[in-house]
Amino acid sequence: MIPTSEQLCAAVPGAVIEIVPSTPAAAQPAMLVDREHLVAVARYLKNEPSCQLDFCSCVTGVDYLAKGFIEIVYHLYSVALKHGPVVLKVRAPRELNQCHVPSLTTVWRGCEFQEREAFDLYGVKFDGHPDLRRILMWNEFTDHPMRKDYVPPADYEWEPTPHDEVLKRTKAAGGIMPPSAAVEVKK
Amino acid sequence: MNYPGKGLVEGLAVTARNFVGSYFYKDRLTTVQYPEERIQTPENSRTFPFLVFDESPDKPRCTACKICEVECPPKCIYIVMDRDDKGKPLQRPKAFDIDISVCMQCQICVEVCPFESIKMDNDYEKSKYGRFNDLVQRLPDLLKSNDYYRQIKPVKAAEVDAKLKAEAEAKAAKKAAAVAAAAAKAAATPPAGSAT
Amino acid sequence: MIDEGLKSELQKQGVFVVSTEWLYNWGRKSSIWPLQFGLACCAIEMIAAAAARYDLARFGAEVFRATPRQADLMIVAGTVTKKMAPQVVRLFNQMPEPKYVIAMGACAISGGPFKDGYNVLKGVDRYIPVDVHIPGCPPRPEALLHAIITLQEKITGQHIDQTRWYDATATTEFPIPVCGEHDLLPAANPEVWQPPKDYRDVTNEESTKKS
Amino acid sequence: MIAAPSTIPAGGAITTQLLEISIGPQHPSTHGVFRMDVVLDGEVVRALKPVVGYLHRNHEQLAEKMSWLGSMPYTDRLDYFNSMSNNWAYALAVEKLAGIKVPERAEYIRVIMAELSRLQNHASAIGFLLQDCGAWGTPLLYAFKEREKILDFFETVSGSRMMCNYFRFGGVRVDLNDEMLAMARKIVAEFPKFLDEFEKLMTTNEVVLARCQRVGILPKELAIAGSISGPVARASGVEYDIRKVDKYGVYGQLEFGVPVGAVGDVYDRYYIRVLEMRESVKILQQVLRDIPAGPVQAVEVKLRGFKIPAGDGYGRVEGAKGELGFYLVSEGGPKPYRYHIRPPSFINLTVLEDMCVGHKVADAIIILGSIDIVLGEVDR
Repeated sequence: MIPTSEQLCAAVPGAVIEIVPSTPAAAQPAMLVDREHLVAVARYLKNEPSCQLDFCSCVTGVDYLAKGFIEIVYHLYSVALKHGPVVLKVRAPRELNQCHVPSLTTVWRGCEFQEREAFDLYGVKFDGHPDLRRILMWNEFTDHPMRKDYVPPADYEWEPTPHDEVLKRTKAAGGIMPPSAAVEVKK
Repeated sequence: MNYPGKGLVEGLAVTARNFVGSYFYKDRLTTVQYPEERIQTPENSRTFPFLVFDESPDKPRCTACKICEVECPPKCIYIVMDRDDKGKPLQRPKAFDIDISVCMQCQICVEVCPFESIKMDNDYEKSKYGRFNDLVQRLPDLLKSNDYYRQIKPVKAAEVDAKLKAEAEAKAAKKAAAVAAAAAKAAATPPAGSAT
Repeated sequence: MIDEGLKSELQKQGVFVVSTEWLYNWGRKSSIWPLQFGLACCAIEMIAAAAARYDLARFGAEVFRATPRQADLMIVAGTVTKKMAPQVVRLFNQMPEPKYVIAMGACAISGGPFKDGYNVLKGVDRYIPVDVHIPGCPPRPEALLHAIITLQEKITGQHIDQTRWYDATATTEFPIPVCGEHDLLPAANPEVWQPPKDYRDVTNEESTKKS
Repeated sequence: MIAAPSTIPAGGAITTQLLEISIGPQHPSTHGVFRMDVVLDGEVVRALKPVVGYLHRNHEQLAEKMSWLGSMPYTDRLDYFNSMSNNWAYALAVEKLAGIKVPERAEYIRVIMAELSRLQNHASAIGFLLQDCGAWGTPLLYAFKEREKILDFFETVSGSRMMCNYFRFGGVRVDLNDEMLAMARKIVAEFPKFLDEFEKLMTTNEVVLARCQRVGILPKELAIAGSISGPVARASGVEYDIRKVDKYGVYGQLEFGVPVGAVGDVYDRYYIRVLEMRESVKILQQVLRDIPAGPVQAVEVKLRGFKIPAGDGYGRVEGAKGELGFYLVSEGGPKPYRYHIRPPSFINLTVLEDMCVGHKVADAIIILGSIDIVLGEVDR
């Protein structure tokens, strides 16, 4: 039985929980939890006999550039009672020095690699993570490439079929492209 | 009965049966001697796109509407519309480049093309030494006749031809109706004119 | 050189007259040992080409050597990412000299569908010379067999005095890129990566005269 | 990081030091570009850190620049052994977000395609596992012979052997005519005979028993805590199959069993795939028997300019490697705002170290082979 936000507020004193709706058809409302009580809420959801959400299926980082925060989304399921998904969301500001969120690897071991991926691609530091290193990019890499404001290095010497974004980059880099593309006028 | 090494002997029996069987049963011998003997690829098989023309190469079905260029996921199509000297766009591509070193053979361009002008070929022997201009197929390399299309994909070509013929008739019928309506209107107005 | 008529005449009586160069190339082309080096989906088609149905063994290329020391051919089958590029160049350097590279699949030639990725190298010929390119995503196993036939034709066309491995001035060690803070350093090896200076616009001049 | 050297007490004993080597990223048995940093004490593994990212092709960032349909061919390249269930996972997630109804016949065709791709995936996985055990080539050639038949069927239907790009939102792209259905029935009819021969080759083979039993044991609690899904989890006794839990498609109306292992060692993970192949054959027989007639694509879905109302959602499918999920965030535009893939192979690697520590290096290779990872999905 998926707990309602009132039950959670009662169970975890001081937790601020807000319901964020999904698309009307998907009907998977998410519970936005504040950073301080995230671990307490997670532990409650896992150990509470009525919900027993022992399977953390998916940890995702989402960069809301316009709204100015990065959101981490946890999808939880219960293997014992076969229900879910319960969606937990937590937000952190986009600036690199303040962008940290408590890690849930101590609650669910499965979050370890996925949180490292969110750190690698979005720059969200997970406090209390046993081994927070880059997992997908090489260790000397310094940027966080999945952020919306990331600009990849220019490598556009030979572009026979350039379009919009690539066309702009090729012109800037002076690459070889069809002569008609160089004078392409946006309709 | 169970003797040590029974599993090994059974496994060897399977391989032995296959080895001996390959001399007698045709389905156990699966090797296709490639250059001499080729697999008949099914009709739906697709490798790289090509442009279809009906009568002659300089009148392709393509009208350079650039829908395929926009919808192509890896963006490997580049089209320039042909314009006559006064700058009026002719419904024809001047340049139609497909960079087959980027094309992912997903045939989304075939699905979204409203004029049935780009189709998928099934010729896979395209390995080249050079990289730059050898692997960019341009308008002359892409243009292939409708008979070629009817030859490699008979069922699909028949459907496409039927659809195009039906559209042509519908358009002709509509034009004829429009002409008839215009004629009827013209016939109706003179009597009114003479009456005054 | 001996004229063809006499050669075929002798051949009928079972006497073969060949030049040492032909024999040298025939020996090398009939037993190209590829390096066991699969990166992505194209590697599965390479394994399917080595399996029973499209049998790579008929071209003498079924012995996939795990170590680069004993391989003659590197089939770059799959996407070369920037994190993997140093390893690819180091493997190529470690192969003994009569060595060839087949860039199998769109990703190995130009980055393919993943060209705009921040971690994807736009083609393995940024760092190592490529002999045969197979477009396709993934190319069929027969396309790989066709490429090996194309490579064998290239090998038969080689002349002993003009080969890279007997030429003292040719470069044998290709510089290995380093994973820097934002990108690979250097972004390409200028000696190997020479894009054309101008874009050969075929549609106007050549479309009228059929080449 | 090297632990303190294990010094054997004095009295004529030699002092040994821990050896830190990296297996991969170019290694015959790592199923692609996967690297394991292993700390060895002689032959015994003391610590093992998987290093991934060598095939990180930035599929998620590319998807943000493409239309919803444009990412469909990219999902073929995730787990390049079964492109059909990848397509299904993406199509299911989009249909859940947009609330699209799929016609009955398309649901049956989807089950046919997904189960056939599961068959050839499990056969290949077992082939590669046995190749790691040292059976050089034999099981793999048998598996690939069967896989070619299934790939021929995929090519006849969708046009490409491995990269089918066959599913569309609200159905499938090409209807199955009678000739294709006959081809599928022939494959399903011949598969049990192949499976018996395949099993006779390996299941009671003494070398396989010796090498795979009681090796790389994954306890049930660790499997659940480590978010392990698919055959790897079911081999450890976790009774969880998304086809039975979510009942997506027409799986709710089909009878099939979910094999569950007891010990959770490499042999269980091998044998559970054989049992799952038998279950898939049962499913295919039912579906091929009573496939209804009717349309194969929902009419209200536009091919170009397809938009999804703003919001997010998560859809998942029981892929051959485990739970393959798509978390999509839409802002109402033609392009996804965020497109995240829940990769089963990547998450199943979380417990690779727990399974390998204490075993020999050769066993670590087999344990990796028994998890059956595909690097396109691990690195995305």
